[in-house]
Amino acid sequence: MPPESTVRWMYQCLFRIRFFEERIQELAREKAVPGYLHTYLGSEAIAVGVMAALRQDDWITSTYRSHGHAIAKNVDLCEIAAEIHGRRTGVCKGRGGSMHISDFDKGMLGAFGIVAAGPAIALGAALQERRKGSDRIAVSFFGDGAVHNGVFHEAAGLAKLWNVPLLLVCENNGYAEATATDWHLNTETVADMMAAYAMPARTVDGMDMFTVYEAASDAVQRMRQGGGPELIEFKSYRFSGQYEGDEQAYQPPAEVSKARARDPVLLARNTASQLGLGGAAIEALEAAAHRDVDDAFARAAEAAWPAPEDALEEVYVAYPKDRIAYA
Amino acid sequence: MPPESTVRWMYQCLFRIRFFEERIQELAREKAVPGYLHTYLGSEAIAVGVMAALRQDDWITSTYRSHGHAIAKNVDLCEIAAEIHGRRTGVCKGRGGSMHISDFDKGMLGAFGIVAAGPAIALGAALQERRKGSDRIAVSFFGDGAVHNGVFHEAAGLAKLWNVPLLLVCENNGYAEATATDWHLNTETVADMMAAYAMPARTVDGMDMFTVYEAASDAVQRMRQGGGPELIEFKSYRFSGQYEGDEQAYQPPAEVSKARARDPVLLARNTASQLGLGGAAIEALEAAAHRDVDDAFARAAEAAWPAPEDALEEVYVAYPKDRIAYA
Amino acid sequence: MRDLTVKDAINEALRQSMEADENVVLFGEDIAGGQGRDEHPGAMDAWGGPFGVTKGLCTQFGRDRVRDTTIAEAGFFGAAIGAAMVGMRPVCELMYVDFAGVCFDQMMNQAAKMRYMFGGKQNVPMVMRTVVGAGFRAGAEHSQTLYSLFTHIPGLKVVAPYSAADAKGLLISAIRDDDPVVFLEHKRLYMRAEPVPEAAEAIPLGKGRRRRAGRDVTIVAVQRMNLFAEAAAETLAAEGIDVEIIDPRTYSPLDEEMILSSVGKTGRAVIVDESHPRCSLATDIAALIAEKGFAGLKAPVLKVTGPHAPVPFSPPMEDYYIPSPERIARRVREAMDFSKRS
Amino acid sequence: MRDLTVKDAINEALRQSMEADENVVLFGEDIAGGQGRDEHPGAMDAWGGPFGVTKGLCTQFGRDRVRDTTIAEAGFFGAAIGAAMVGMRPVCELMYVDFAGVCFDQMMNQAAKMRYMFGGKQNVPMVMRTVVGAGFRAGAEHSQTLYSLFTHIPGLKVVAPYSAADAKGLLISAIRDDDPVVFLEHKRLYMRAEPVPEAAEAIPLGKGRRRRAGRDVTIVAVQRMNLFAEAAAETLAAEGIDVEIIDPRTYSPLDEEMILSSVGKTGRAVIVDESHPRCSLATDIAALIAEKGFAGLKAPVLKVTGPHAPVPFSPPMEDYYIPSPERIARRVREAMDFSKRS
Ligand SMILES: Cc1ncc(C[n+]2csc(CCOP(=O)(O)OP(=O)(O)O)c2C)c(N)n1
Ligand SMILES: Cc1ncc(C[n+]2csc(CCOP(=O)(O)OP(=O)(O)O)c2C)c(N)n1
Ligand SMILES: [Mg+2]
Ligand SMILES: [Mg+2]
Repeated sequence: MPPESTVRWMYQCLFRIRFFEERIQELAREKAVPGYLHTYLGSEAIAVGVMAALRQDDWITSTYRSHGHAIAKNVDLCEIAAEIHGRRTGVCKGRGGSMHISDFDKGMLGAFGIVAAGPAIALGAALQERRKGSDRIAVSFFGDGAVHNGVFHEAAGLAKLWNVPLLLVCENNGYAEATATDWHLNTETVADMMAAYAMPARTVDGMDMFTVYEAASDAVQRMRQGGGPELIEFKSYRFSGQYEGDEQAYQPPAEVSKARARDPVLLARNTASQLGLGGAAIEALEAAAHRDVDDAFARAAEAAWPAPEDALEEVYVAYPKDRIAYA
Repeated sequence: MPPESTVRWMYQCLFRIRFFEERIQELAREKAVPGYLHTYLGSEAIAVGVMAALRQDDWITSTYRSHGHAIAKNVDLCEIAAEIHGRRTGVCKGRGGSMHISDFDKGMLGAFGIVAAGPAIALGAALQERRKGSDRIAVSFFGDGAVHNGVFHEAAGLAKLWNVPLLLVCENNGYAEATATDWHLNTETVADMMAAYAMPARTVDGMDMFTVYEAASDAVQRMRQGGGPELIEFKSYRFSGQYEGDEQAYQPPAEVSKARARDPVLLARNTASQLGLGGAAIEALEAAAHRDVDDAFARAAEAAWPAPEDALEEVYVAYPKDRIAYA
Repeated sequence: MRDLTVKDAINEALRQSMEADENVVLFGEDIAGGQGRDEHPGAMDAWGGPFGVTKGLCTQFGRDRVRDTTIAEAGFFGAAIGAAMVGMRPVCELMYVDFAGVCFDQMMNQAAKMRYMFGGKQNVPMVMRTVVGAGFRAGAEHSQTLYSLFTHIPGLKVVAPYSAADAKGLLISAIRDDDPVVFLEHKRLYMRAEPVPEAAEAIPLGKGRRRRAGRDVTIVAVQRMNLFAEAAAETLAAEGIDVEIIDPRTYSPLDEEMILSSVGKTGRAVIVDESHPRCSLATDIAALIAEKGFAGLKAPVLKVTGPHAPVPFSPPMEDYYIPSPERIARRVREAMDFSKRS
Repeated sequence: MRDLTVKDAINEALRQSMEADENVVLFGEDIAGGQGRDEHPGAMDAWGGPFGVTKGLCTQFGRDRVRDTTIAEAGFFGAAIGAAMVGMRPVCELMYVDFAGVCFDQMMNQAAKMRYMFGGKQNVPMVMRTVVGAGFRAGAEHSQTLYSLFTHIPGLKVVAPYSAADAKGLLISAIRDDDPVVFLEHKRLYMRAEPVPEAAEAIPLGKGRRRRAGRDVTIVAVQRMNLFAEAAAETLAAEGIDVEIIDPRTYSPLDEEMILSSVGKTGRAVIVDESHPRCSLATDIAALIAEKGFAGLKAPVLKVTGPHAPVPFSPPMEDYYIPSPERIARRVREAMDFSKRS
């Protein structure tokens, strides 16, 4: 079990992600935010449990389904909300949007729209940290669908060859878009695939944030002490559609309700009292999370838009200005 | 054991490849042919054994190390020699060269300069043959170095998912360029890697052409009867450099002589008498192969060059001619 | 003729092509959807791709011919190439053109070069269907056009239709074509409707279309930019400037004659392409005019393009990013003013 | 100053950069060689890449800084990007530019876009070194240039040196640069020697070089084409045609001023680029001149390029394929004749 302060943080974080994503769904229904929206509903325990096992200065990579990772990496909630709203105060100054919520200052290397782009990038950070003699590690989050993409394999193979502290976190949420994971995998589990690289790999429940925490902590500890890469496959379920607007027609109701019975927020609430967090304490944490989310979106919705010409900024560190604009 | 006519063909083919490649080495030393030259010395038994298990109408893909595969797929020897010489009578009309010896009419889908490009292409042919209800299969030849490239994994995964008759033949010749295979693999064998796709895979001696034949035949038979993809890793040794001109400084002499003790031509010669091919029969086959190779190169060296403007032909099936040339 | 949207016109072209030839087979990620849940009634054709373009085809033709793949673009584009050589006519969907980087080798080095490199014995009759364009608030990795990457590569044909009728007729041609064709669909055009012939009528590749006749300035507009060029032309007409609009439709091969004859008449050219400016279709067409149409030019060959920057997400920035009718009109006036000056 | 070949100048730039900054790390396939056989005396530095460009560096800096990789370009280019963001300055070798298709996503969507897309907080100070060019009898998959693919992408810088001194100075700049840089080396130039400064002197990116001063026609020559442009200029000088040669050296950013001021003086331009013609550097530069240099033009903007075909293997075809001094001279004469006619 994590230390008490971490436990509190985990609950706070879990509630924040859940309420944040529920708000996103509302906003999507109202068409109040632009662009594609991929929520993290159902996988909250993974981001929370893994990040609880990390330090702030560890590196992660995320995906287009980036809100949960960013929140758990302590990126400012209002900056996330503002980014999704496309405002100048957004964490990416409005240039990224929902699919690209990333804050380098908080240890995020990026949130990629290209499936499977992250592992190789995290690999490089892990290599450089090891070269420098630091004990920072790198964690790459990706989905079950990503394991078919070639660059995932290239990164896994190099990570093992270089023996660098890269934790590959596969969020197996049962689907890649509208394709079921039990169909698209040739093996029983994603963890089985790592035999190709003689890489330690496990399949672990991804619904209970403490189980996630334990599995991640073990691996992280080995890596801090010089260990090489590992993969953990966390099994969760995608409660939302692939993106907001997806009707989920392909998800059988029985399957959904079975998964909902193990909703990570439900499980966490059930465990709380054993952890000395009584009903009141949990209610207070929930209320605070609601307030934080309300506040973040309220401020985001009122934040200033970027200037149109900001489209031309920060393409390069240095480049002739008049070569960016064109006529 | 293959039928007697096949045995004769195997010896003929083995000798042809060996003598052909030795001739290439001479020509390279004399700088008598243009371009990069990658010989197949040391892996002859693989092409011979696998092709003996195939029909002429099965499909294969090859690599930049393509001479051996082409010879074993019964591509005209003189057309191969002429292609290497860059002549109009070359199998690719002089547009391909040594790295791209391929004859579609003989069942070659291509010989690719891009490492690991072949398996996906063979996969597609296997799929279409199965769709058509034919029992033609597809075989992709590639090196041990290719197994780290992402597209190899994508092809293997799809082949298993689609359950198509694709035989993946990994020629493990101990090196990928100047990098030793025992260093670059994370696993003991390439076959081990296929666990990622739950694909049947074996590691087999690649020096004895009859051992190769047996392994390939077994797999081919399963596929003809509706079986799915398999991988066979054949262990051979690269007697030559990565390309002609490579000094092989990185190959320890003890390793080379150990491998040479199991030279596929040596092994084949040793087995011959047991197969009813006495000294005279083998000598006759060798002499014939020498003659064939001599003849092929003699004719190739005298063949006409392509016209310079042939550079502009056959880019497309149909395209405005004046849009190819440009000024 | 009934009105069809671009999206439905493409669906119809696919359907008719599949009805006509059983070797036409689709590959892509969730081009049907629901793979692995076939027993569940909602699964079949749950998606039809992210824009629903292929919806219904799996119900009609089955999973063998509408093949949902894993997220392995290099693998399934490679497979399409191999299949095409032995009799299939695969139509492969790359979900967004932005993902071209993960399977560019297949298109550039295999599909495009095999016929040539192996001596002309084999063909690769495949189509890459993919989605391009900004304006969807989809950010830097789902908004590119990348027309020029494909057009640069010999061996590929490149088509980018603007209208629904063109989309249908050109896709039919692309599928029947014996060369590999990259067929680029603009996400902001999918819902535009116009009358589309019911029959499977092919429109030949390589022929442009004059969308508006005019005397003073030729606008060559790339795909969605036809919409904005038309708007600009209306504004300019009110000012007495008579604009001709050429939609090349096919970019490889390019209908050079149509462009040159129009510029020969007007003496002025403005090329409009939402792509990044460098080594783009815009520079390609401008260079053509500067070389073969020079004698008749009364003004510099002007361009309106996106900036040399990735596509930003936020609406005000993205709107600024995309060439607007106003910017187009301004450039046309510049072309007019120049010739008055000189 | 001693004479150095382009190859040795690049080796020296790498060595000096590595001496100056321990975060400069090389990645590539057999850029050292012999990995796995370190106990064998011949193994270390057995290769130095296929052209021996990096030879000796592993002996000096060890395997941690000269990292032989597996054949996993997407993987190690991705890794270089991640490493670059956290303090490394990776210089990654892509053995031939023809392999760009297997790692194009890393360059186009990650290296190029991350700074912009994630709000300017991170840089990707990496270099892709790669080998381009025809003329080596290496066939369609080892002879391309692909300059324009990289130049099209905002976020990348693109450098293609002709001479040894430029190669050294520009590579030093590329490594010191905080943006991702694609550094293209021409295989047919590696063995050309000229005096090269001993010190690690940077040549700024974005500045062209006037290689020859002349009055009548400006030739803008891309990389190896400078050699042939010079030969053509000599021939033409004998005919009384005075040619100016501009070598842009850097293609993104491009030294537009130098090109425009030269054409402003001569009134005639011929762009020479061995690449395929469509959406190429040649069209890019031609379009620049047609727009911003139009007023001074006395003749069409002409180009000499390779054909719209893959690169063939056989010598007579490949020689025909590559722009020759004769073809360049012919185009220059055409430019002269045109202005006389009109
Ligand atoms: C290279 C690439 N191909 C396709 C896509 C389109 N796409 C976006 S998300 C997705 C499914 C990913 O599934 P999974 O990895 O399981 O992650 P999840 O969305 O379930 O979290 C696909 C195919 C993409 N973004 N990048
Ligand atoms: C994508 C790609 N990367 C790199 C190369 C350069 N290259 C050519 S052969 C080779 C080694 C291949 O080794 P292996 O697969 O073991 O085959 P072998 O040459 O031993 O037959 C490499 C790296 C290439 N051709 N394609
Ligand atoms: Mg998933
Ligand atoms: Mg090998």
